[in-house]
Amino acid sequence: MSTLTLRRRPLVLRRLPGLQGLGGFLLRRMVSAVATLLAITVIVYAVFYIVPGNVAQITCGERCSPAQVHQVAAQLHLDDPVYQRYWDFLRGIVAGRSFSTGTSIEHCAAPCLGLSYRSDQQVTELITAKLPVTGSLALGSLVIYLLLGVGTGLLAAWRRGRVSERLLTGLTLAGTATPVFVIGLLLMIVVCGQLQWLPFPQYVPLTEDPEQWAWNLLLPWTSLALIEAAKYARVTRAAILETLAEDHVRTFRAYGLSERSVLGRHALRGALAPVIALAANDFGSMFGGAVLTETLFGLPGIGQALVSAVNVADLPVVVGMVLVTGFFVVLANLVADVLYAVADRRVVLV
Amino acid sequence: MSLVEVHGLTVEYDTTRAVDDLSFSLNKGAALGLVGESGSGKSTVAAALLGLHRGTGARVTGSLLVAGTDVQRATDEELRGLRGARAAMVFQDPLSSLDPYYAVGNQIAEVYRRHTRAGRRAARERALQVLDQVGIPDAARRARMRPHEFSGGMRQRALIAMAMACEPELLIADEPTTALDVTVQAQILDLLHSLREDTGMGLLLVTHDVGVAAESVDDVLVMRSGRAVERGPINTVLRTPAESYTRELLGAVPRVDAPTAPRAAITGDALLTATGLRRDFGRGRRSVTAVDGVSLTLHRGETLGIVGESGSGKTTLGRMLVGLLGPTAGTLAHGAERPRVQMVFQDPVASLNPRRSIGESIADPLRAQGEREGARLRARVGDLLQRVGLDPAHYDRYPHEFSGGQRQRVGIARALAPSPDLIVCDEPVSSLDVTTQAQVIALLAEIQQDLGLALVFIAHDLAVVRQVSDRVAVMKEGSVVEYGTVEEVYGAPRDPYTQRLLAAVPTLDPVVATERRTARRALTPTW
Amino acid sequence: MSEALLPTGPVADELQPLPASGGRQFLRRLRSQPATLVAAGIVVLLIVVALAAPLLTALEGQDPTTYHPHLVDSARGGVPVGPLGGISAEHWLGVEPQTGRDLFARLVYGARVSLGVAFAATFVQLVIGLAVGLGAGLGSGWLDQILSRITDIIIALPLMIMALAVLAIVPPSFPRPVLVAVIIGLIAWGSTAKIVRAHTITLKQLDHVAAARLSGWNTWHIARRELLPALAAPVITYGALLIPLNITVEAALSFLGVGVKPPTPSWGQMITSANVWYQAAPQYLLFPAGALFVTVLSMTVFGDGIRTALDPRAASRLRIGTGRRREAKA
Amino acid sequence: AGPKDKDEGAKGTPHKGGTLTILNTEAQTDFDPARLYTSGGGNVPSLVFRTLTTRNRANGAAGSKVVPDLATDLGTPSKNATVWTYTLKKGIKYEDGSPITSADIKYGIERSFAAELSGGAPYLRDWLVGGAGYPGPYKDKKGLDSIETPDARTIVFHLNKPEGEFPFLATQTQFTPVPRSKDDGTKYENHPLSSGPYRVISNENDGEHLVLERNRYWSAANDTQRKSYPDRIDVRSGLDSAVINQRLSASQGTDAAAVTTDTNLGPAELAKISGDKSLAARVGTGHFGYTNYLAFNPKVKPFDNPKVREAIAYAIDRSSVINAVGGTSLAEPATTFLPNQEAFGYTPYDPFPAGKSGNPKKAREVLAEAGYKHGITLTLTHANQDPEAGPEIATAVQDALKKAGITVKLRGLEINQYRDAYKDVKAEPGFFLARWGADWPSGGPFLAPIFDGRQVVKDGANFNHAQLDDPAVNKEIDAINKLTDLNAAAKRWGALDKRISAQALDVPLFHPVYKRLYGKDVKNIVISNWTGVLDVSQVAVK
Ligand SMILES: Nc1ncnc2c1ncn2[C@@H]1O[C@H](COP(=O)(O)OP(=O)(O)OP(=O)(O)O)[C@@H](O)[C@H]1O
Ligand SMILES: Nc1ncnc2c1ncn2[C@@H]1O[C@H](COP(=O)(O)OP(=O)(O)OP(=O)(O)O)[C@@H](O)[C@H]1O
Ligand SMILES: [Mg+2]
Ligand SMILES: [Mg+2]
Repeated sequence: MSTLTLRRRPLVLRRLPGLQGLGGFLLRRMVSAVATLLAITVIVYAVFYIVPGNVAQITCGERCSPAQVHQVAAQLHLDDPVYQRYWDFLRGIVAGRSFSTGTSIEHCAAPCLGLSYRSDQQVTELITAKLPVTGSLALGSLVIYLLLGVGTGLLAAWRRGRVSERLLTGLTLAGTATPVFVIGLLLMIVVCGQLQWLPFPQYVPLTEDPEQWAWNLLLPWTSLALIEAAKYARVTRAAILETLAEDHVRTFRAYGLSERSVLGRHALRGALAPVIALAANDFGSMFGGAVLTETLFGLPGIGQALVSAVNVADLPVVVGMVLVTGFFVVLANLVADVLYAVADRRVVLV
Repeated sequence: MSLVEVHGLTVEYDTTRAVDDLSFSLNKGAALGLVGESGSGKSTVAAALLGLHRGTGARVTGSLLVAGTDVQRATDEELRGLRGARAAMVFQDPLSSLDPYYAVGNQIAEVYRRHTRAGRRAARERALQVLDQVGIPDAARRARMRPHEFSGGMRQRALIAMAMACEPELLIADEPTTALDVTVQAQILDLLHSLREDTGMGLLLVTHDVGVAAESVDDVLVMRSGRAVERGPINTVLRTPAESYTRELLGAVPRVDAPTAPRAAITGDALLTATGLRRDFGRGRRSVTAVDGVSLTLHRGETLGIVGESGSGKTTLGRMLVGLLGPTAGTLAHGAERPRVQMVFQDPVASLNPRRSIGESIADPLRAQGEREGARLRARVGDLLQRVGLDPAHYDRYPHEFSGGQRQRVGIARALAPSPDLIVCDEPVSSLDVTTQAQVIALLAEIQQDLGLALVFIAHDLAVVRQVSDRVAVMKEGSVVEYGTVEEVYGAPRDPYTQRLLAAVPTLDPVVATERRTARRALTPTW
Repeated sequence: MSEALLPTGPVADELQPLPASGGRQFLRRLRSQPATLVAAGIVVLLIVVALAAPLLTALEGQDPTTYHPHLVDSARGGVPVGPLGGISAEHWLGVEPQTGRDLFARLVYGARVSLGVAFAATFVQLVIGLAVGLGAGLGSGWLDQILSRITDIIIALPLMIMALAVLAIVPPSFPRPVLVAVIIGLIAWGSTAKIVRAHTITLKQLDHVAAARLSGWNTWHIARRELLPALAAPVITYGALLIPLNITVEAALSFLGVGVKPPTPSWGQMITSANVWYQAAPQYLLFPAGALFVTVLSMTVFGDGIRTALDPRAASRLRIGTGRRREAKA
Repeated sequence: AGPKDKDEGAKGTPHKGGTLTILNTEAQTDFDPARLYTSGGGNVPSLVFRTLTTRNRANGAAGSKVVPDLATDLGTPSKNATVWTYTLKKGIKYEDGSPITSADIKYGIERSFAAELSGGAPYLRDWLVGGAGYPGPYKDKKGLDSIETPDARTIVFHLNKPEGEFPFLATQTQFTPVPRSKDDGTKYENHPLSSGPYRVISNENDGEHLVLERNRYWSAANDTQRKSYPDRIDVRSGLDSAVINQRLSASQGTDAAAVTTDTNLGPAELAKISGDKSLAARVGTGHFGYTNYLAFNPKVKPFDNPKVREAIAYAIDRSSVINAVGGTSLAEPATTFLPNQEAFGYTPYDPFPAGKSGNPKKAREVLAEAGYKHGITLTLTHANQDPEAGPEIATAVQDALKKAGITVKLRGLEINQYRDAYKDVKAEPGFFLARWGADWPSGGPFLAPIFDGRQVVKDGANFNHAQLDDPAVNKEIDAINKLTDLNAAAKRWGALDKRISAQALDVPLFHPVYKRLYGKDVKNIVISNWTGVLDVSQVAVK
């Protein structure tokens, strides 16, 4: 079983430091991750195979003649049976592939995810170009919404049931209830347009200018954070209330600790597990799911590229990018499990 | 001057009056035992002393003066100043009373810093000091461990260390040894005693076990239904009890040395035969062998007692016998018919669904047997409740509304409900006061007579096991080190471990207790 | 799984109503929370408004699709003429820019779609999530393996992309709101399943579950009677979060052009198109956004209340040892 | 703050230097002259790629003229306009200093036939002798015989039918020279060899971010069209249209020297700008030859009945359709199929007058004549997400026809599905939203693909939605194509348009108007009727 089990057997002296057996755990997870990713590619291939739209015509252009369309179809191997195409795709990942640029043969080294129908770029190159953007977006917003969400969750748990808590909840929920393109645009209009506090976001690579990188991403981060924070606030609040009912919290109250340290140190710590799990999921899905944020802020990331690839039926790009986003989801969950075991030593990695 | 001055204390929960017009006082450096049956309000009194009811919806009236603080009138801040600093509490359940996420040493240091403004380093040193003081070996290393890496006894010690950290004037210990086996229990009680001698703090020991009180306190207050029944020096109360209730209480205390009624010879046919039962947990290097090569036979109508220290595999064996755990190796054979089995679980908190009323929980196995008629169910459950000494009107109450002992009785009622062939009782009476304990034991015996059921009786209280069992198995580190009839095991124990266990049993005679303590102190502790 | 299940007896398993007393207690606990009651009232009101949309618009004398070109200023991009976006006795909340369609009518009809889609999608998510999570948590090794892998796959598939693809596959004659709800439900149940599975694994190790097993109940009964009630708390909390998320997912799908189709209004769609109008015609954004906000807030408060009321311990556990202000009330 | 000196603002004197930023929604993909499908050489592409001829960079109608670029003149027709001969200017060079030859132009055209480099316009394939079956130079090394290069400065084209508008075609980027030695197939787009005033410094992610800088070897002496004031051009794309307009209106930092080539002002923004004089002064208005219309497939019932089509034409409410796309400043009502510009031969007519907001009464009458006294239910097919064929217009049509007793059911398709459907004669819906834009400002590329019976494509992309195959129409198209006098041709296109309109094969809805904001430092705004948007080769930022 490749998951976590929290053993709740008291009265037991267990000399099992949480991270023992990490190697075996990672190996097992790796195998299942590969299987998961393989399944994802099959699903995406199958789904996009049925999606209507004459791929050759779309790729060739509106006014291509039937003869040209046939040429393009042959060029892209669209006439091959779907299993053949899938097999070629798999082979490309393991052994690389070769493509004709017309004047020469281009080798796409393993792991080769194929060539974009639309731009003839190697999908792996495309992904490497876009990954830093999406990664920056995901990572930065993760930090902000964790701080914001867990913070307000803590505050909400502290003021539970009071008017101030309802207000706080209302504020954070306003974020959840508003689509990102509304929050983002309003923020941009006000912060960049009217107040001119920040530049209109424009991606600057971290390696180029870290300071500009951060300033330009601040708004996208904040917009995402405002939306996600409520979820974390809710989960944190619920988990804290759950922990507050536990006996060890009573101990610290009985030892004169203030409500603040009871909440901030003891109850919050117990709330970490669900927050970590949630953050892992969100962080992973951010790689494929920040479509709207990327579109709105003009960040050339994976999500935006994915949507446009879907629109022009660029199957290699779609499959490649879904595979990569899937990879990050799986990775994030794996990291979460390990973090979880570090945070709570009672957890045994199985 | 008195350390604790309680006057007319009344505590009311939603529907119950847990403490009713109670008054007592405790002088500096003195030790008071609070004894009484389960549910008599002992824990409630303890909690009230620290003002722990504040804000919970419980109504507290009367005056409480603790270490110079008027608990009823104090501000939150004043109350926090009292808690832990001048009056510290050791809770009834040591196992869940520490934060699982932080190192034990840090938790103690945190409490110390809260009250002393000591620096980080000083606090850590103090933590090591108190851990050492309560006899945790290799304190420097242990302080960095998390609670789950401690054994039950060590955790109890850690809690006492936390209480000691700020050198309180008053220590409130609520059933500090209930969950521990006798050897560890003896160690803890000895520890409390020596701490009191060394630091001169006052002790309020809450217990249902008169034996425990006898070993540790000067004065005793007997409670019943929230009221004081009798109060006096421990010697007087134990030797010449004034109240009939006290007499009853004392009379019910089982003694290891008391003569037992000869039990009828075992005639029933074999219900279960276990051969070479073994159970491992975890795999690879991390695996733990909880039970190792246990073979035994259970007959209809007999009672098998299982004793042994914490972690010796008693519960694991019990769970295998009822089929809740599959054995890693060995077989479990049964006669022609598969016996119907039930279990009374060790942890009364976890064994009841907190979202269902206790009546529903007890009715559950009956429902499973096909009984659907509401009125009949209610009647049957009411009957069972009464038999375990609970009020049938409590059908609709939820587990959290009961005291520890009451919950355990609910568990027994549920196990009895479907009239099984075998009940494995895992520490069924460990948190019951002696009178209730006697009732429950009598009840089990009666039902065993009526139905001819077999019992497996897991307990750390050697006297109780002796009282109820036909045969006894002594477990240590997963194996049965001694197995035989009660007479054989208690009369002529062969294994040194069994001998040690018997020596640690508390006695009702304070004088004897002191003698034994000195004797024990001569030996190096073996935790 | 290490714990062997006992053979189950020949026990008929019928649905039993919650014991009356339990239900009554639940209601009593619910009633003792005024905020929850207010929230519940708002939720009910919203549902009534959605259901009675035709009636309400008839009362106003408008419908959600008729254009009123004369009510918008074509030369200025189609901004509504008149004060406050054309609020008048005929048009209670003014009209939509560009088309002049009645905003009130669109808002109440939009409630139908948005609430309908969100509730239905959440329902599908919770049902699948519960089934898969319970199955994985309780099932034997291989069942857990299979269900967990499927969950992993579902989580790893990007929602928007799959929705785009699937919505393109299904013929346009299929009713859109239903489709959108089903798709969101079918693609986004992964995290619910994970949460349920984790809770199930913790819960099933508790002794009261073992006790139920010893009583002879089968796994299904145990799942229903012992686990489900305990799962209700996290699931309700999560469900209350899912509803607004699903409303915004529908809006996002509209943004990408695959949501509910015009002229059918939905709140998400209204907010999406009103977005750029916030300076020229603020009420166009404020009304649907406000409606959505009130919905989300009341759903959450209501969810909290139910969760609290479901837990018999809640009354005494929620307020352990906090200040004395509360005591006066209690 | 008011203007500091008179050089401020759009009216100021342009100077060389600075960086022009272009903020776009769509990436400049396929930056390869073979693959681009542009009108008049495109906006950004024409900064890098020079062609035989190009559009006249002038405001308004004057901008609809075609003028020589690499060639010395608009070409010499012979053999009844089936042979066109061009001579290249002297001293024209690539960015590496090497000379541009006629062979390179021939090669550039040939490679546009390669399947690897698909995407361009269909005319070369249809017009050049042997074009239809030519697979491009990678597969067929021999080359196209119908293009001759007798010497390095002369190039001769042999067409399979008379085409008086060949000079227009020669503006397209396929006529850009590409030296065979520099061709690296699909990779060429990353660093295409510049013949224009700017060269590509970097092309990130298929045109997402393009940086152009001056080409030292370009000389204004032999290029009268391109002004090339800025030193550097920074094209950023993938931006949200609302954000682009916000940035241009805020106009801070680099955005002060920014323009957009693909993003219109939206209705909400127009509503706001209409109250802000300083902003309104920074809006460029342009007209591009373009018509949005309702298309019928008369092979599908009940649209085979001309009366049904007429009834719809009478019922249509153009003002609500126009409101749906942003009001009168973003669209002008259309009653003719040809755009309302002289270059197209615009001849006003309105065969089924519907007034400003429809004539439901007349529509009902006509409908009754058609046999539908009690109304009729129709299905209108549209795209789900498309500003021009999307649900906004569809619902406006739906609402307008309701008044005439016509119940319209909407069938929204995903964009690819929609395109596949309406271009496939077998799947073509009976009634759908369509639009047509001019490849160059003339009636030819407007009417021929839509109404020429020989252009009905049975097994591919068909644009003759009515599948009209009228010998008289076909004959007239052939006759006009022979004319090399473009003014004379324009008149006859207009007349043909009017003649076809009587059949009610479509209902013209509107001609879009482009309203584009530009940054406050942008000067020398030139908006021709050819492109309708400000010409980036003309603007200055200093
Ligand atoms: N939170 C509560 N709500 C309602 N009733 C309660 C609560 N806590 C305790 N009680 C009731 O108050 C009475 C006294 O409980 P208390 O825990 O003080 O007993 P105790 O003497 O410590 O018993 P035990 O020895 O079993 O621990 C019991 O009848 C119990 O049912
Ligand atoms: N679920 C489990 N996973 C891993 N180890 C376990 C598990 N249950 C029990 N053990 C181990 O098995 C050993 C025996 O435990 P068991 O609970 O049977 O002891 P016990 O004799 O009942 O102790 P106590 O008197 O404290 O209840 C312990 O060392 C414990 O660590
Ligand atoms: Mg107690
Ligand atoms: Mg045990």
